[in-house]
Amino acid sequence: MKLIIAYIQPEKLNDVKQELFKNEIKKMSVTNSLGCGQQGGFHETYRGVDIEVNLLQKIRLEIAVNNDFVDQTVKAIIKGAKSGNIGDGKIFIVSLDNCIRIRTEEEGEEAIG
Amino acid sequence: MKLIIAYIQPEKLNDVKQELFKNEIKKMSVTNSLGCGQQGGFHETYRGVDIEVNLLQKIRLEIAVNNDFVDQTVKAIIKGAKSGNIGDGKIFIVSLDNCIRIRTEEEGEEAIG
Amino acid sequence: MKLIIAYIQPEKLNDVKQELFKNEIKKMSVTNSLGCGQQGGFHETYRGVDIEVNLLQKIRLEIAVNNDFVDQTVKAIIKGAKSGNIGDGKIFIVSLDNCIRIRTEEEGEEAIG
Amino acid sequence: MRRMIRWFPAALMIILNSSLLFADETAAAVSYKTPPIDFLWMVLAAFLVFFMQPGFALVETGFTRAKNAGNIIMKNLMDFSVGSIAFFVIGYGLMYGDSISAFIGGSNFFLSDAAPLLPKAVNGVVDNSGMLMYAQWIFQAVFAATAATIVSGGMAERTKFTTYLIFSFLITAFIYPISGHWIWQGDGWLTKLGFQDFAGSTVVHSVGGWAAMIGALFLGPRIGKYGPDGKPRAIPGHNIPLAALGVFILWFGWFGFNPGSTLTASGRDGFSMAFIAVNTSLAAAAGAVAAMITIWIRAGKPDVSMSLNGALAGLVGITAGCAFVSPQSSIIIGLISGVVVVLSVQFFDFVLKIDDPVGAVSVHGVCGALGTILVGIFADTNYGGGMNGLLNGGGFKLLGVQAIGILSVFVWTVATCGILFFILKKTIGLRVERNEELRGLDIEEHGMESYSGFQIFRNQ
Amino acid sequence: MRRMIRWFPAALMIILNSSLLFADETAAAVSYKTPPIDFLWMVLAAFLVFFMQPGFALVETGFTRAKNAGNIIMKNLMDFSVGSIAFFVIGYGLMYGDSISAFIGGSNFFLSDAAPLLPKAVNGVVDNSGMLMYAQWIFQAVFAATAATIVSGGMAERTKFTTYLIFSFLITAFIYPISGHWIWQGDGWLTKLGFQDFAGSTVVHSVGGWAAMIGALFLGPRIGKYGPDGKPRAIPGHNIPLAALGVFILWFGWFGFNPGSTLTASGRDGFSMAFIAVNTSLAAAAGAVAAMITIWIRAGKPDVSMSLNGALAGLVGITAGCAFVSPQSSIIIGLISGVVVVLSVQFFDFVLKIDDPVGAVSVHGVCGALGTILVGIFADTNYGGGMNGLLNGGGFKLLGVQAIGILSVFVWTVATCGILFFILKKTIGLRVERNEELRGLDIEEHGMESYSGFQIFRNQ
Amino acid sequence: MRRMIRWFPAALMIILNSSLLFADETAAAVSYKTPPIDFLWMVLAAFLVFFMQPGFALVETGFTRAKNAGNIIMKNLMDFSVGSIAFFVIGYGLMYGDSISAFIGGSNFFLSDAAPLLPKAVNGVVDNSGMLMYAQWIFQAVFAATAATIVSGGMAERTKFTTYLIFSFLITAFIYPISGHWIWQGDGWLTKLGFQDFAGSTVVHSVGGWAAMIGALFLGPRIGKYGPDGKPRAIPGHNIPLAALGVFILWFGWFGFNPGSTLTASGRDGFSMAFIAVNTSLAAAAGAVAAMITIWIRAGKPDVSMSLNGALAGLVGITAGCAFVSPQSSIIIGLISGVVVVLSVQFFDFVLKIDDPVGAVSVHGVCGALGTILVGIFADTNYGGGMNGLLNGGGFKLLGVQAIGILSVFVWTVATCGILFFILKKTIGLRVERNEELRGLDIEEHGMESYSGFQIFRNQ
Ligand SMILES: Nc1ncnc2c1ncn2[C@@H]1O[C@H](COP(=O)(O)OP(=O)(O)O)[C@@H](O)[C@H]1O
Ligand SMILES: Nc1ncnc2c1ncn2[C@@H]1O[C@H](COP(=O)(O)OP(=O)(O)O)[C@@H](O)[C@H]1O
Ligand SMILES: Nc1ncnc2c1ncn2[C@@H]1O[C@H](COP(=O)(O)OP(=O)(O)O)[C@@H](O)[C@H]1O
Repeated sequence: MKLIIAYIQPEKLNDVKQELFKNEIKKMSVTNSLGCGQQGGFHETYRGVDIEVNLLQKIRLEIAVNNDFVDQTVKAIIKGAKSGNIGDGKIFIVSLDNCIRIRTEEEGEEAIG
Repeated sequence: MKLIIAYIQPEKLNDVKQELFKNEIKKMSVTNSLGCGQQGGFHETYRGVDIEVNLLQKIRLEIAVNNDFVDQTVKAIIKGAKSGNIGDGKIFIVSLDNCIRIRTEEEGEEAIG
Repeated sequence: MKLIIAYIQPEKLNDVKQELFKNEIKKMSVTNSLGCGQQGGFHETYRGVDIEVNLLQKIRLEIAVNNDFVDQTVKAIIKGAKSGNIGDGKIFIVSLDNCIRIRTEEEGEEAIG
Repeated sequence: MRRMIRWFPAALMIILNSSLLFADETAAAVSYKTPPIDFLWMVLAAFLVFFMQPGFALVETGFTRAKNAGNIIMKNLMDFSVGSIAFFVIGYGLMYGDSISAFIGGSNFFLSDAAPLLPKAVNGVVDNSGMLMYAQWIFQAVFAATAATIVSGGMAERTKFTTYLIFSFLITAFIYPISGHWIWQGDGWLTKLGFQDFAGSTVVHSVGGWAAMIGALFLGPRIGKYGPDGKPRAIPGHNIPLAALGVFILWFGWFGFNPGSTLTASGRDGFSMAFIAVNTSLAAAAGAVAAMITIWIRAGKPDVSMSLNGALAGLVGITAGCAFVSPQSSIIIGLISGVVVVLSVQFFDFVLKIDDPVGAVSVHGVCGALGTILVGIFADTNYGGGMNGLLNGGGFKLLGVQAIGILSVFVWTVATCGILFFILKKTIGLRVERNEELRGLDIEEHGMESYSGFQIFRNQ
Repeated sequence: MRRMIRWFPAALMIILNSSLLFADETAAAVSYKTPPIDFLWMVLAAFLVFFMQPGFALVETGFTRAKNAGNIIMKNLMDFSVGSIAFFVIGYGLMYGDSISAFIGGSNFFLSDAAPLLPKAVNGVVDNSGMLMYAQWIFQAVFAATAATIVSGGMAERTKFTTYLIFSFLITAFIYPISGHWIWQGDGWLTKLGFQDFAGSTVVHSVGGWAAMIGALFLGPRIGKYGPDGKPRAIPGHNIPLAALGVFILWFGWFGFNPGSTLTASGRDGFSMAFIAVNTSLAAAAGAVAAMITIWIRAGKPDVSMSLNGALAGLVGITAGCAFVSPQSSIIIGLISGVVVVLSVQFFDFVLKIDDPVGAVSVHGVCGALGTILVGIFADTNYGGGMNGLLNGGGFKLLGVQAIGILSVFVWTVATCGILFFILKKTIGLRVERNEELRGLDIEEHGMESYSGFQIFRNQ
Repeated sequence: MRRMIRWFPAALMIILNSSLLFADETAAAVSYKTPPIDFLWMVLAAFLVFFMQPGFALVETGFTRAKNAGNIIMKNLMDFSVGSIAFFVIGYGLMYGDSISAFIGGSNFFLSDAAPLLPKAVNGVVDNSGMLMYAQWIFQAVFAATAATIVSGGMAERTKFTTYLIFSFLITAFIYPISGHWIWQGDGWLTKLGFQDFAGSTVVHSVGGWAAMIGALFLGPRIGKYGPDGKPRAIPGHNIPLAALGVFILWFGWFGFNPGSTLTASGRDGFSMAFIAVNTSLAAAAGAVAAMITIWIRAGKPDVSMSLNGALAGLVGITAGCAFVSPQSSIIIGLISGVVVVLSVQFFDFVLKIDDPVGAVSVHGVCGALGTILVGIFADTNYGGGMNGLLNGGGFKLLGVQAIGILSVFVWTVATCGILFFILKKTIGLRVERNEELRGLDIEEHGMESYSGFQIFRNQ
């Protein structure tokens, strides 16, 4: 089992969700995050003074999947999130030791979906 | 060492915390999260129009524990969070390579508690 | 590749960022978090009634780095975040299986930086 | 004189030769029983008092949790809406209709005594009382709504919406008007006794405050308010800036509430609007300062929400006597109210364990009674009122009458609200389910979020 | 009598012997064509109507998303700022200048007819009309700004800022004043027909509402408002407490809007400010209750934002007839408006699929027309207006005239705004880029965030 | 005639035959030295100016960070509360008491000259000046509070709470009243020179603004405001909608500030309230537009907070001359103020490096002085004031006098505040600890959070 962590542009969340749904991946958790990456940051001004905003709003997705789902999950995220511009985001993959569904106390691959 | 990530219902946080405390697990980090899971989402209406809310507010717990604490941590979470209804949440377990306490620069099992 | 998760005091974020930048670590993701740790919590009062605030505001950093960067990242975080007081925070290190840059679909060590 | 002036579409008149329109007065030298300036003052004061509605709404919203914000807003909107219709249909008649045994009014329902037409002049004077009654109604209606809206604060974050609607209707239609009749209708039994409550510390605020107290008592505390050890825990309000805006709006609106209660802008009684305004503002200022100092001493920090409550306490405290006391006395009354409100909030919280999220009982109930009794001490006939208080050589007489009035209203409100809440509890229920309370009334009762998109911790 | 009084620095006068200053009036027994109390009432009412500006700003801000909050604020600030200068330069002259063919005004630009000096008394009467015109202007200017600001709500969250500025200028300079001329200038063709719109259900609200409708139509719905299946999706507002405050402020300001439209505080017309205030408030209350019940039935929950819209609908609905109907009728008009606004919002959402984020079209356009037509049914000459409606034995005559007026204003607004938005769309463009809309207008158009530091979900 | 009217409990009078109560005036044909309408206008204007308090509170709250919101609210509440008591006890006497050497007042502390009783009529005229003084006091007190509250904005986010309390007391008790005496008391030396400041651009706003400047200078910039390279960094405000509401409330309140400064509603001076209102509103509108364009040019985007400042700048700028200039000139004054405020904010930010979080120094100090000097250019005796400015053929005379006044007030404020802040800094300290500033004043000074439950990034 893997835990897929993806940082994407906020406005892409709906597209990514749709791609994931098409691939029958319907479970995920979403958090707000501020990202600092190659995108560097852009310049806002407030009252005529520059703000070097180098913490940009990003959406952080966490999706736990069984191993045979990893590829299609990654592809779906890329499909939904990619615009070709700097700031599109990153995907990180971590191994999961276990997964437990609280309601039923099922464990492992059963519990993920 | 393991990192236990748990998604629970917001209103269960206090119960979960109490169960954890009973088990002498007193350290954790809490984040807000939106969850998309089997619970599917419920219908709100706003100005007479349905909202299919499929991102539900969840609490995300992150608890780093030594290996011999994993079981009781998981059990405590389940005890506090379980209502038997869809949406009760999930627990994910990831292996931790290391843990460092910033204040003392202690590392490893020492640093966790 | 490692994923470094650090909890620090909110007011230390700028210092930590500066230390990381000095070490050429320029990518990271930042989330708000509430922490429950040794710091215990402090007492506020609201309308004359005590609040035992045991969930303190913390900043959660997530930094994915290649293995040879782990040490200097950890040191930079410590340098920026350490005040010697309880509540300075923790650093957790998790192994990363993979990392993908959405924009270019690069994978692995290439994609991290 | 034309009995009825043809109405032109609004802004049109600008163009018409206005001398025609005013021909009535100027040319014919007709005068009116109530001069135009009294109409103007009465409606303007009513508008100011109306504006206290959002003041209450914001204070209550700001001092409670984000998950219930929409619900408390809705309660404030509806207690005014339902309440003002109820007051039109029933309440006003019970309060100001012809007195039945000095206890209750019995005429003028649906404003049946008002008249939009002017009668012929008699001896050069036109009796415009029929038209004045509309001004009186709007002025009284916003007072009635003030009493009603106080209750939502004390019962916040756990009361069923439908139950609250029913209660709002009943307090504005019956409970408030009847005790109001005793004090503010010329034939009421407390009026006759000489009870003095100029702008309603007792008539309005205490009634609202005691009703809130009974409501909070029947409801029980919010989940999490008291620990397993029985100690109170703070449940912090979610938006202090909004609450503060609410307090400032209330202070502003109070300039309609107190000075407006002269009901006239002409003659000596009209001129007194000026010193009443001074008294009102000084008492509020003193209340804020005193509450800040009191809580600073007791809790170690100058708590913002308590200081805001202190300003309100000063305002409530001076309401009864604002026309009867000197500015110096007003400052003292404000200071006393500011100290008392803090002690009272803590007394309800720690000792009585009645969970009143916004301090409505202490601010309106306790300080309302306090202000009324202090009239018996500080009243000074140089300012008004016709009876001196203890400190100005009036002895204990006025003090006694004030005590009787306070007590009667307390008993009346506690009894009627007690019965009412008892019945409501046994029938449709007072309180939402535990789960609804935990998830928040916004989602459960109204199917919405008040701060969509914002990340909010919603535990507890 | 001095023709010109020397001005002393403000607070100074306090110290001077004021009898000197008032010598003019008291001593010489001079009277003024328009009495001081009319000036006072007119400017105070204007201030109240001005205060509706933040009311609109808050409603529109609260009912839309956090990422566009600064932009909508800015639009509201600027439509008033640009608009009131435009109205000073052009608009007022077109509306109230000497009529050219009963269709348009043609004089008094830059308030050229106003005069800050008083002429000599003639027969003991000083004609102060030159000074009165300033009062009239400020009163009319805030009305014009009301019409303009309504539009920003319907076009929220996707309109280009510069385009909106141009539109604001044009509606306040030309579109609103011309149809206003027909109805509120004594020589306008609808005035002559006998069309009755006391405080502007049609003149102000419908114009704003229909303009918003055309704007929303030309813009198209916000991204995500309609699913691929064509079904509407809710895009919840981000700050319901602020929106509610906005509604209460509007309600408060409406006491300037309607009662203030008497334009006089003296004589019978002045006294009617009282019952107009009663009518206004009762209709708002009834509108809120009716909307709450309607949406409760239709959606299963008492929706807060709809109930707030209901109060506004009641206010808009009573605006035309507030001086011509009884309080009982006002309640009925409010109830009807409250039901209709809900049905209308849903009709635009589900059937016409015109995306109106705050319900501006239904509240102002539809309920404005509705209120105007209801005058033809409920008008009662006992209250004012000179013509009875259907229910008071006036037959269909007034109803017919009202229908003509409503239709003319509809056609005028739709036609002029249609052409205007068409040209704007083809030239500088109406709508921001898709990406700008997704990221939010605050960052894209103004380079800022409205809630810096707050964590907000910004998807959609 | 009864010298003292017996006071009836408030709403009671409704029931009594009101002809009895008005018998005084109507029957006996008694007249009053100051007519009732002047009382009414003066207290209403005072209420409006009071309402500027939450306006300031919201602007300052909105333009600063969430972690300090409760603190800034508290400062605003307390500067009014402490200040109005100080002004009652000391300030008013120093400002309007009998003049000692044209420099300072020396009587009427505790309003000892006011009287709630009416004397016997002399020649049919009752001298009601004793009662009028209450109206004058409340009107002047809210002006004093305005000056005081301006300071909290410039010193926001880093000032110790107790230090601020002491300062508030001292500015309202001494600093403001003394320079105010020079200009607004009939015997003050600047009055005698012919200095013209109708509603207080200099008396009120500049005093507040310069005090804020000195405060900000002594405090030093907030942590993080200037980078290691010395370049300013933006510290965005956390709640733009609230700040915007504040600006609208201020604009609304300014209708009491400027038109209310006629101090009379009767006679020619009373009628001028109308054109003063026009001037006030047009200048604000022009200020907003000009600031928007200026910042648009300089920073590439129409910044919302600057445009809001622009409206305030226009209001401050027109305050001195609102009764002396034409509407056209008002627009020009507004435009100039709007441009200047932007340049000034940037000058303080980039060049002087005085960290003024809300722009208080530029809006109130700079534009206050600017507006005062512009009177010397645009003043037109057709409108009022008795002296023409440069453009109306008055030559440089008035301009010179205005310059002297501005300079004197600048020197006075800078000197007294300089000494004061120096002493405060050396004794109890001006500024909170670094750590307190980082964690926020809400938690550190008041032990609370302003937005409990909301997730907020609190770094910096
Ligand atoms: N090494 C990293 N560690 C943690 N988060 C990262 C890392 N690299 C990127 N991110 C996250 O991904 C987001 C997008 O990264 P960015 O470098 O801007 O995109 P791109 O790779 O397309 O240029 C960042 O804002 C940040 O939130
Ligand atoms: N595979 C997953 N990946 C990430 N988060 C998940 C996953 N499955 C569940 N979650 C999280 O757990 C929450 C509860 O899951 P849900 O499926 O609704 O509960 P249950 O398993 O009791 O039906 C979800 O809202 C989501 O936040
Ligand atoms: N075992 C843990 N699991 C998850 N988070 C932890 C753990 N220990 C500490 N933290 C996080 O780190 C923060 C600081 O920890 P704390 O124990 O207060 O610091 P210190 O170790 O310096 O005493 C906590 O508030 C919490 O967010």
